[in-house]
Amino acid sequence: MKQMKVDIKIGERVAEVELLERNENSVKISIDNQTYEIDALNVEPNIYSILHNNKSVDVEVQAGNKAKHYAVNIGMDNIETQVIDAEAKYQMSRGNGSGGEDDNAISSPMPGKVVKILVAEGDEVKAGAVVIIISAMKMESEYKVKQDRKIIEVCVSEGDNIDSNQPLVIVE
Amino acid sequence: MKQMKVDIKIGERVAEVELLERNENSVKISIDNQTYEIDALNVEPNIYSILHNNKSVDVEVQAGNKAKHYAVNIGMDNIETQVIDAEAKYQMSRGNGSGGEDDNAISSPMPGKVVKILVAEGDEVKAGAVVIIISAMKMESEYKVKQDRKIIEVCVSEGDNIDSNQPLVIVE
Amino acid sequence: MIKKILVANRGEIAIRVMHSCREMGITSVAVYSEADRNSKHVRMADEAYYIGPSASAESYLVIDNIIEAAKKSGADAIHPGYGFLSENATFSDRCKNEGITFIGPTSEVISIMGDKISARKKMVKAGVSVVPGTKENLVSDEDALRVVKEVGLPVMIKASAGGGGKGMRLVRTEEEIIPGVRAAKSEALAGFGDDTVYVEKFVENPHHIEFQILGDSHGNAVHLFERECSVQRRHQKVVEETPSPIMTPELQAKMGEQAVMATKAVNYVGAGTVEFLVDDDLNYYFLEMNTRLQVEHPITEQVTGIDLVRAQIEVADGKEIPFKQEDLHQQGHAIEARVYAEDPYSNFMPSPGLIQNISEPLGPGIRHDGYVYSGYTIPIHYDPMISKLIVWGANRDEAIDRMKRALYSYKLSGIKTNISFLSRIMESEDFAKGGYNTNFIAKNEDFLMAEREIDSEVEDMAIAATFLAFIDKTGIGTNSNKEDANCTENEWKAFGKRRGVMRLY
Amino acid sequence: MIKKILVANRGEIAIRVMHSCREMGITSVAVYSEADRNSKHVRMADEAYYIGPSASAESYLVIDNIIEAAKKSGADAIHPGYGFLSENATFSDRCKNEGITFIGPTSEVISIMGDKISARKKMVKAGVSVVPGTKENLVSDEDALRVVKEVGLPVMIKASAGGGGKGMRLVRTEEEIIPGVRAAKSEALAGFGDDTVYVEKFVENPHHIEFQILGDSHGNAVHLFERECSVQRRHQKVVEETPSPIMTPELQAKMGEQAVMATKAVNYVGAGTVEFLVDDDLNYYFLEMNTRLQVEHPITEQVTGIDLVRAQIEVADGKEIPFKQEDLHQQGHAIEARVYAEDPYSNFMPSPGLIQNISEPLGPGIRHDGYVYSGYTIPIHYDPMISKLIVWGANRDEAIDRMKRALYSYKLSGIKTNISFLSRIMESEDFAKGGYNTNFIAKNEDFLMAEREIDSEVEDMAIAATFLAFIDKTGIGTNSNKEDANCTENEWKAFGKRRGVMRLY
Repeated sequence: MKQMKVDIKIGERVAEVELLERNENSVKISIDNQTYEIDALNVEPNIYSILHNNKSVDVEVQAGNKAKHYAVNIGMDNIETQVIDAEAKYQMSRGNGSGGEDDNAISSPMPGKVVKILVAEGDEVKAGAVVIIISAMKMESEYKVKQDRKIIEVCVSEGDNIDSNQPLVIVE
Repeated sequence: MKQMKVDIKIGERVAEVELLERNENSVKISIDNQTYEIDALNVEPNIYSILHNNKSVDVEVQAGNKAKHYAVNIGMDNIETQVIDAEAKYQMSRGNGSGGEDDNAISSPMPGKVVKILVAEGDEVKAGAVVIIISAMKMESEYKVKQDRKIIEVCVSEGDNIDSNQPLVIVE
Repeated sequence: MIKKILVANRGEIAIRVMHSCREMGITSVAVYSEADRNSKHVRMADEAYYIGPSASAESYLVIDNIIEAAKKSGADAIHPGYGFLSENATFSDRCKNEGITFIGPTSEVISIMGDKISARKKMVKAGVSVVPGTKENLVSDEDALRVVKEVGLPVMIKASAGGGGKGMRLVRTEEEIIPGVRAAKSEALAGFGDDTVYVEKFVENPHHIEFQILGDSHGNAVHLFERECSVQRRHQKVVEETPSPIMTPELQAKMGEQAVMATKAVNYVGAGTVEFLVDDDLNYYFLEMNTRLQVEHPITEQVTGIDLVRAQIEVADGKEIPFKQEDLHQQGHAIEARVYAEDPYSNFMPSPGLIQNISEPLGPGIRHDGYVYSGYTIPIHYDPMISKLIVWGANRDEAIDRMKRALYSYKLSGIKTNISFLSRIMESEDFAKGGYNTNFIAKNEDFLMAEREIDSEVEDMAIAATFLAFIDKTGIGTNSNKEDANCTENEWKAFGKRRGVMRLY
Repeated sequence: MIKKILVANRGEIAIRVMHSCREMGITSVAVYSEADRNSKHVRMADEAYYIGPSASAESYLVIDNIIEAAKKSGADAIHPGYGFLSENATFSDRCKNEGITFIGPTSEVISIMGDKISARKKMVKAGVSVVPGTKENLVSDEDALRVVKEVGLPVMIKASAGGGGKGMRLVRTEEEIIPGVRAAKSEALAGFGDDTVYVEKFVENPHHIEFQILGDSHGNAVHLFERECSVQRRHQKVVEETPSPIMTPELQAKMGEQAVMATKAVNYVGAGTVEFLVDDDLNYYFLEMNTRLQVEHPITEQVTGIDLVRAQIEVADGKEIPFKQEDLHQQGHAIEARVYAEDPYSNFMPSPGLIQNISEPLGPGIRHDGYVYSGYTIPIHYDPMISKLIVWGANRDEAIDRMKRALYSYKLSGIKTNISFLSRIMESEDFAKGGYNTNFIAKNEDFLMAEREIDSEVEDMAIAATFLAFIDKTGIGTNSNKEDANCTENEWKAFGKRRGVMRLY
């Protein structure tokens, strides 16, 4: 048993979470110093059936787009969470943390096809300029720079099929 | 590519099967010297979508109770198959083959609960004698010996929950 | 007003009840045994309470534990489902004494209708047709001949103190009367120390037809038409349909009226079923009353449009039935097929175990009431019913064709099921014709149990797929072929790789 | 007689058509593009033919490829589904010339009804109400004032040569007439080199109500009542219901009669839809005719009990419609909700990708027409619709409650969906009241798009589950914690182990 305590980010909140005891599906856990005794059974891959004070809830935890990011589904709620363990804290202290790497790469949150590239390597573009247009499922989306930027690299070509979160254009 | 040719048993038939070519889901295969060119795509775990002469069929192949035995589901048909590769042939030649090991162990094809054990170690029982009674889902099943036998070992106790195909009573 | 219901059951019926609770804005409370922690009814409920070890005698049948869970949860009503405590008069009474609404009839009604003799008496008094017979003891041979002639052959001679088939004799011809009565009497004397025997009409290969009824606490009662339940194996229903293929408007009106009479005779509050035996000449006889929701209630819901669980909850809550007899109509035709975890080809041996893949039928006219999921292990402790496929069609032929499609499309692997057997029932000429009775399965056994002939091309595809599964699993025929039981490549990842060609972006 | 049908489509509608084929004993033939080899419609069909690369312009829209597949397979009919080639006159003609039955109207009918001007003329001639207006050119200001007064405010000034919203002016008040006409004329002249403009009545926030019709080759035509389709986002229907909450028996009779008149006016053979705009005063105007099966056809099937695909196939096969207008009735209430792979909270951006877990709603009154499965990757090339949830209830309130339950129970993870948005529609007061029109989504945007408030206990359970998933995955907090990307322990085995406590035998 290595590490039993991490931070978990949910919206703006960062909760301190600690495992106090675990015996099969009986789990004793502390969340922001509140102790929960829950019955959490992994009933299907990525799905926990949780009973807490006899309330029954299915919680699905899918891996998110980045390491240690999760998409959590409970009832009609879809919530994003992030585990911040010692390693993540170290990465963040070195500026490699979450949110950092995206700033100089333009990417699409969905897979799709490159319709048009409006910039070339070396271009200087103004804030709000459209850089690339991606289409998926009959709908086109434009991706813009938020500030004045210089284009360092264009990683894709028109007509390419792209993955979600793949770097498309690198800006300075 | 190690071994491309095996025998496959289906009912009473033992077919010689050889892989001739495979490129992604395009498969060229010989079954009893008849060549099939099929498009076989692993669409879900254990399920192949096969197109053969444009006929479309989903084939599910689940691992069976013994090594290299399979339960195959096609349409409304449920078929049992068995792969006999070099290793299996070797085992069979040494008398450890399929079907052999069950003869001196009485087991149940379904999981259940031991209701009653009617024999003890060392007993000599007559052909047709009931040895053990197993219950599952409100139904009791009696297991008998087919020939006169001596009881070598009783592996379970009354009230035990048992797995399918677990040895219950060993006979000589 | 009922705001929270504890469902004292498991499996598909617990889930069925919870559906109506959710639609009515009622909080649902599950109870579960040790074996059922991962059961879908626990996962779907708003709350769940542990009530004991796996054996139902130690959990689902323990009144104290269920009442305790109801009190802890603050449930104001208990729905018993079917089976378990659903027809237990003591339980109904206990709920009443604890101030919890029992969604079902009073203990008095359960007691009267649960006992065949008292139910028969009550029904005779209410004017309901029962199986003809007398309670007169046959002392002399002359008595025997006279009474049997009154009732009409064939008859069953039954020991008054009897049970379990002892002291019973079927008499078909006049010559058999005296020997039959004597044999029954001597068997009865030996078995029960009492040689009193009486005569009842024997209904040969009857149709088993039941009427859905509903009564409220304001004295209203209606019937929701019949269900034909003659496809039975060892007295266990397998397929049900409505309307019954042998039903006529006149017969329906008469039997419906009798069902309502039966309901009113006991001031019945709730949903129930009046079962009849019907012979080939359309004579009908009251058999028994089930004082609970039936497994096969969905076919009635499909043709009448009435949510029976909602109706149960409403009348239990003191409301009037929200419709009148004349508002009710049967529209189209519905069939239910019960899917069991069993092997029809090994004497219907139960087949609990781990469910691998499930694929449920979609599209028009199909309803599916089930409880299992991929990765779920069906426990050994309870009933082997997995789910119920219910189809609706504009007419009987369309419903049968739809059921064939539903069964064909319903894939459930990892365990043995009776899906193929059910499909055979749908394919049988005798079922298609519709005049079948409770002898159906015995009569058609050869056809129903015949091995399916496997097309040689299908066989070759089975071989091909086996071969591919074998080489894909072992890695033979690919670049990598190391295999280690404790350290194989992640199965899904491997699956993803094999499927790589399809990731087109 | 039709014995084999090629379905020139993909996704849920291809599967929907195949359901009826199977029930009718008709062999089904799928066609598929490169991206669709693993699509469910290919797996469910009896036969499947490859017809080209992923882009629909190179596959599903290529008439030659589809005809070639039909000829190779020996199909005697083609069902086009909706979208793709379903309203393509050339395709209908080509089928005819190749001796293949096109399950849909003739090219002539498609052409007439596909063009708004010719459709309007045909309808006016047949006596069907169209949006009032004139085709008179407004030359002078006097003309403009006179004509607008004739038609009645508000009006839309439209350029005769116009399109795409250019040369159009909405005029609400008398003062706006002359400036409006002048502006439209100058914009028309600049845009199309022609300043001809005309006047049409402007229907403010109309209700979009359509009638399902069916015609056969023997001159019979019936309507199967209306569908209310006013819940639209960017002219895309999201939720449909029948009956329409604003319908009255009188209005239904009148509009139904007009729909049948429209059908007969073009000797329509097949299933089709006559769309109307209806204002809040229940004035109705013919909008257009869809000469194909609609996405929302299931709600009509649920309340009438008619299998529309079966009916399409029968009339295409030369048979008479097997029912008369007076046989048709609406029973109960049906609602359809379209489930899309999209993120409602990021401007409805499409969200193709890998489906992880799916759990479909079960039980009474729920129909599910879909095509995806767990492990399937939704391709980027086609429509983002995943499936349609269709519910039936004895009345509108019951149907709404049932749809809420269906949406709540429908779990689909791995991609973003609009399920929560659909649920919000069901929860909105405006929908519950039922008087809504096409302005519904804009009007209720704040409510529909509001972030769901997350209960603090729910949030803590999300945190707890995240934590458990994290430690279960990495092995931290357990005895083993080695992790190797290429050689992790089999995921299902690990899952089995964690679940070990539940294997109770």
